[in-house]
Amino acid sequence: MTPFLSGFMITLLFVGGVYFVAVLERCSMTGNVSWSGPARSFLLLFAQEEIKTRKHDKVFFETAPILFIGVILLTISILPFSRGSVVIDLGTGALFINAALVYIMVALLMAGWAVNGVYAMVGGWRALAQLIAYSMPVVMALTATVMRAESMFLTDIVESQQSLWNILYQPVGFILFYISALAIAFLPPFDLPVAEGELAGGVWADLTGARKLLFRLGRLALVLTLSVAVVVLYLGGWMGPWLPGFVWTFLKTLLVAASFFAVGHFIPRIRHDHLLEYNWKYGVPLALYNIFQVGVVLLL
Amino acid sequence: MISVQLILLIIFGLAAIWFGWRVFMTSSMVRSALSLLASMVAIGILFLVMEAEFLGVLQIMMMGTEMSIMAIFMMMYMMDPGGLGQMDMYHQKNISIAAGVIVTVFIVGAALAADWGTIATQFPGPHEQNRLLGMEILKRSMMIFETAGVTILTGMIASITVALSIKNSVEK
Amino acid sequence: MAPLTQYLLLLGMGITTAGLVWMLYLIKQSLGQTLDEPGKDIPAESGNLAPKPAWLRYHVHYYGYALLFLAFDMEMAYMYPWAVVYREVGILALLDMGVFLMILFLGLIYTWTQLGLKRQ
Amino acid sequence: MELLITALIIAAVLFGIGLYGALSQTNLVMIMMGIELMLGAAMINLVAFWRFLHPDAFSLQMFVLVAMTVMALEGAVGFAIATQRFRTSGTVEMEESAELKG
Repeated sequence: MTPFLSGFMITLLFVGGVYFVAVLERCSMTGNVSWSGPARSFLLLFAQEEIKTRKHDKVFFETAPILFIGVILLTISILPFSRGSVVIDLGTGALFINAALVYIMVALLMAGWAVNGVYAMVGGWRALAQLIAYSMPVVMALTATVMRAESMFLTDIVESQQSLWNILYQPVGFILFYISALAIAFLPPFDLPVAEGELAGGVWADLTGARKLLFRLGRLALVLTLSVAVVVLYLGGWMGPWLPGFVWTFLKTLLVAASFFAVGHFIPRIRHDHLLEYNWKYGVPLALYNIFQVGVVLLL
Repeated sequence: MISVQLILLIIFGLAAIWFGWRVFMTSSMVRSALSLLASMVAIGILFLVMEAEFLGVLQIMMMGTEMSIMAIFMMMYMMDPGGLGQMDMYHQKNISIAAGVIVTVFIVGAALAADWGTIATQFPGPHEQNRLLGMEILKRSMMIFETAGVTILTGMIASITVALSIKNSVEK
Repeated sequence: MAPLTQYLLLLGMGITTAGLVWMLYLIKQSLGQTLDEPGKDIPAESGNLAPKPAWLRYHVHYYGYALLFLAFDMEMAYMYPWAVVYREVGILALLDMGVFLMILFLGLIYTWTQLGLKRQ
Repeated sequence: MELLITALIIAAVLFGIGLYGALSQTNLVMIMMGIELMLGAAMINLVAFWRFLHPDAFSLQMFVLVAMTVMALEGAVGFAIATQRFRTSGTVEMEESAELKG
């Protein structure tokens, strides 16, 4: 496939995927499918008045949305969509995903601090608490996939799943990564930084207009990015019979994104200190067990 | 000849220095922690420019969490984390400036005066680097690696004992 | 692609994103100014008009985890290069990392016994 | 050659700023920020030496990893001491901790 065509396909899939995720998000909140809903709320936020809170931190107020959306776009650019169709095939791709996703938390922290409101600030600190909770399991799960592929190239990680997808090869790692992906994207049940019920919107509460638009758009792209990451790392990426690679990636991604929202729909919100406790008491030992299991199976 | 690499090195070096300077010039605590984060990210990008890919990405990732944690400790222990009261937080300012300038001049002098020999042009690519670093960890530097493990354990135990001791003797 | 080209591409993407966002800000600004009304710029606080700025001392309840995490986090620096060569080296790599992780796991267990793994 | 010299000069300036910060600040957490800057400068030097002088010596990269570990542990232990200081005396200003003098 020519680079131009694959670039076009990646852009198309990205934009279409984001729109579909937006429809899914509305569906998970309101219960009915509305295909024009995301476009309408886009226009609404676009036309909304820009309100700046008093004594806000000017630099952070402007840079937090840029950091948030920029990091997500960088992450999506290193994920492979099909054989040979990847914008940048980075030699340390598996580590780069992790490094980029840390800065989501930094962006939330900056936004929370910038607003100079109590709820936003508390939301920012909760984002950091969630990072401390999920970071170790996510890293160890990623390491286990790298062990199997003997390389940090994401394309190599997909190729290593030729015989058996990683979801069957290391199910514990998949579960840990899946749950952590929910926490990275602060989707329900881990939506504490932006909890509607208790913090009245948390980090987002006082953002309006362009900044809110960027954060909402960034979160939708983040869900898509994480779905592609789950597909690439655990569900065999573009592999599948009959259909071309792009179609398989797209189908699997949409399935994973839909499952993200479905999980959030049925599980109650988890307090951040409980999340910390469960992750350090059970998540980290499970992740260690996963590495051990993969190590032993690889040597046999 | 001025290469792309040199231009990038200068740009991000200046960014690192600028943010490093901002750390001590602001009285807003989260700002100063995040300036340090920006400085460290610029250092990570310098590593990338020098084509040590693994170390660069690792630096960017580690510092993201470390400096954010620094921000929470700032929030917990400073009298005025927002920097609204304009407190003076300096002492022995002149001596410090003098020490900083003298040391900088001395190091720059040493760097310019030294004979660095030949500059290497051949170096391994990113994937090869990861592999060679892994081999280094498992073969030659194996003892260093295990010692680092023990050091981390010591650090963990020291910090947990110091930070939590009183509380635990009161409770339960 | 040469590594340096890749980083330049990444940098270019970052700068492009920032430029687009800035353009969005400019468009928004050209659409009209914010009306200055009393009470509009007060942050959301469930109906209270917050009198003070929110940048006050805040007790972060999870600092025990934060301390543990700072030290535990470093393990991944050694783990990624190890994972790349794992299959090549074989059983020696498994034993090496096993010892290393056991040492770190002791730290986790110690923190657990000191009641560090709870809300402080 | 000019690449190496540039990297070394950047590291030297960062080290100077870090030293200034570590000496002039009165607050424990701010002092630690100065120390982290100095360690960062040392890491730039190590990477520059690896890239421009000995690209085949991976013990230099290993050294960078150890420096990062030291940075993280310095952070952990320093914050723990700050916690304890704050709990016993209600402040982390180093001007007021004369009893820590040997």
